[in-house]
Amino acid sequence: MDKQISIEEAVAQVKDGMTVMIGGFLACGSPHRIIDALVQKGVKDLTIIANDTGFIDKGIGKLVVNGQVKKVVATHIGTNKETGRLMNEGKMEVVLVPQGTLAEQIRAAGAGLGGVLTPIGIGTPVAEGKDQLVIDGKTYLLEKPVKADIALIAGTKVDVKGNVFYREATQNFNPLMATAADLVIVEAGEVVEAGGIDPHLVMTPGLFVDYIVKA
Amino acid sequence: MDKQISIEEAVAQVKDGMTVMIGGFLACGSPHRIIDALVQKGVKDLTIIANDTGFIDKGIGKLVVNGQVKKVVATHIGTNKETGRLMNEGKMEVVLVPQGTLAEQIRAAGAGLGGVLTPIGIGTPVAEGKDQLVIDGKTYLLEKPVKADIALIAGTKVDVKGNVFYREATQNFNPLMATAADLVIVEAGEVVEAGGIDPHLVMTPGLFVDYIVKA
Amino acid sequence: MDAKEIIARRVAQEFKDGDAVNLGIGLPTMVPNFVEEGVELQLQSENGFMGIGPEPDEAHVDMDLVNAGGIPVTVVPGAAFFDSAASFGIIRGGHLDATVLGALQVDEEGNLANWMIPGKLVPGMGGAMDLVGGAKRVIVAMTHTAKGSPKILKKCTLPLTAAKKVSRIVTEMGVMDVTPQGLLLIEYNPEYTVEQIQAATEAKLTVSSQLKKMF
Amino acid sequence: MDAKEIIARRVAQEFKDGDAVNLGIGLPTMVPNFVEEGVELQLQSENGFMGIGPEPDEAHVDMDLVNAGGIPVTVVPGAAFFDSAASFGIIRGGHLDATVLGALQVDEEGNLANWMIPGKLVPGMGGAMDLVGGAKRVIVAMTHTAKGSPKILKKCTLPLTAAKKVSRIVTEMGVMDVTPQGLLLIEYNPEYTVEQIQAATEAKLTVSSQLKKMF
Repeated sequence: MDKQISIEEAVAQVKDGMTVMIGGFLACGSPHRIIDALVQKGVKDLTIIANDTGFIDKGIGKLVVNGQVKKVVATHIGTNKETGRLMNEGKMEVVLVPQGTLAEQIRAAGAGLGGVLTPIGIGTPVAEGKDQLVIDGKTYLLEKPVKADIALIAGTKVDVKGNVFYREATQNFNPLMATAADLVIVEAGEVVEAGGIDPHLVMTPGLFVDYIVKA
Repeated sequence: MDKQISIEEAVAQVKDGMTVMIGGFLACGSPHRIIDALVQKGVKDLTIIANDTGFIDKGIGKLVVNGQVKKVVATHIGTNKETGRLMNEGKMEVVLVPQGTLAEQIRAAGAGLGGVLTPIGIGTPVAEGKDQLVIDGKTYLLEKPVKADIALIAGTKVDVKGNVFYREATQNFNPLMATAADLVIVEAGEVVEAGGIDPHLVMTPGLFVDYIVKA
Repeated sequence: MDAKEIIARRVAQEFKDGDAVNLGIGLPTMVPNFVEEGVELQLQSENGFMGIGPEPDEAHVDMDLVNAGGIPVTVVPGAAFFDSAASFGIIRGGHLDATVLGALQVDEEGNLANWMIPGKLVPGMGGAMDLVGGAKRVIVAMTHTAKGSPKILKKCTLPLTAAKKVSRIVTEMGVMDVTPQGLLLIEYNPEYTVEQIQAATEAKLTVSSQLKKMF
Repeated sequence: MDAKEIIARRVAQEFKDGDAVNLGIGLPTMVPNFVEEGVELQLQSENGFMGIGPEPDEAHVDMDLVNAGGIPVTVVPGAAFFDSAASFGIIRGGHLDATVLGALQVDEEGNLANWMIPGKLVPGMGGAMDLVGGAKRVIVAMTHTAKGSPKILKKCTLPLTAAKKVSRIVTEMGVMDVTPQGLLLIEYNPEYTVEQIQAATEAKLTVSSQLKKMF
């Protein structure tokens, strides 16, 4: 049950046209080595689901700049001008989602729930075209679960069983994405033996992780 | 902002007729000292929301045996014969809920969501009288959020700001309940200074906790 | 070898190394004693952890670390602790390879009843509805009859735990798969004839063309 | 004292010791510099922690610990790290005493627009919709006008961030509350006359009978 693979084996899992979740928040807690290898490989027509598109020279932004992305589902694209330019020129589709909604949508997919009932977005463009439910007198948007073919996440310390510890603010979307993709690859800052992480500090249980790549 | 109070001050918050969440799983991770003080005080007509009703001589079960409970919302009552007896004699109302559903209902209340869309319970007595939604071809039950007047939880280590660390299997419903009640009291195995818990090990951030009682 | 051991030994053959499994209370907990060398299961305890280890000797009993039946256990290296929402996210989200549970009744459509006998015994469903509804495979492990009465029926008469979710039934008499055409007997205990097995079963058993001995 | 400092100083008076607050990017982050002695805020960073501390000196920059603007920060003793779902559970669930944000437009109904200018600037809403929708109090902190044009309108013309959620508006000219009867001017900067403030505001300002000076 050794989950460790090479960076080549990892990027080989990502095929043209796939839907890929990538962890991180403004490049903090993103799997940088895997992103760089994807840029090098040139896999294309990706749909990227992430909090943001990082920066033009850092994180997820590199894939955007390199023209590998067909569609982005994110909460914020303001730190990467190239995302906005490609969107405005109609060369890339961008779906903007409130951050808490995206987090819950991914969690819902991972937790086997049929959707998210949130008050956020009512009365805004976010609500357009979506079902609304009135529950006990209050109106909620029905937001659907969001899943992916592959989740690429980054962990500070990972044991050989795939248990992941995320340091400080690097957690963000990573543990959620680990639950919501058919295949999960974690880029590990450090790989340790089973038992090398205090079980109270495991933020993604190993059963969610398919492969481990050393950062 | 000192949140520490005496056991007398703590139980004084619990009034007749209130809806009270109590953490723990078969008495593991329950606030035993507060429960004992509630039994002694004799506060009555409580609605208890909990995973189970413990045992006749341990945990939440003591409140049931002492006739202080009007209604129980729980997932399992089999370890406390008195709960079943009072239910069968019509002296106490019991609502049984699938464990994952109860966890999500409490989480939904704490997280400002309008309900839980779960496939669990379809085709069983749990579905009776509840709305069902078909989302992308699959049927889900709409389960409403569950909140309480007071949550009584137990933590292994609590800092003066109310940050809580739960050891091993004592976590269970405690962190969820801490988010879903108007008032939250934690029974602390140990009280430490701010900074006395590694911020990665905080499982309930202090902002959720109103009062701390030493166990 | 008594009936329970026969069943547990046979269920143990269902797994491959690394499978994430939740074992119900009672007979199913015997299964790990019989998995073959080199197969390590990731055992979930739905009260809040992955990685159940052997029961401790008396000197090492730790009441913060109990399984979902309230019995003290240990954890293996590489375990992970979490709360009830995360635990049932794993379960409902389809992240368990299998769950093994007992049953009061199971029928030819794969319906399962194991949580209540109306007016008589109402322990509650605990986590059973989520487990049966969420696990990739649901294996019923039980004695073939109860005091001589069939438990494998044409149609369950007790309130269901979940509808049409059982994959396989393992008893001391044989192994049956739930198929769109009803129950298929794929293995039999050579101590019984196929006729005897059918006689102890209310549902019609189709005998597999590849029928083989359990041992 | 420049406009921004006036605003930040005044917003700082809104809080009492222990308040849990999320501060938007830019001007709002100046607020903690001006809270009075003895008032300690619990500052949330929506990318995943409670307890933002001061910015580190260059020698102590840690890129695993950045705020929601991607800027390196520190944490205070008694901080807590969590993932994005937990973070927005805090926000959406109403557990923040207040959020302080800038705005492109705000109107007399308490509507707020701060996430896009169609066809021009579409950075995305990030966490703003959740924050405005979820916090107990929404305080808009902004310069009164943009290049001489009013930002406080009868009705927002830009796509909304959230409808009817703003509690109070603090600018360098004064402090306005959103009431069912429209905007109530409760404080003014004595450098301006009430007439000047009204002239810089498109919405009609009702002057409070208890009108007082900001400083």
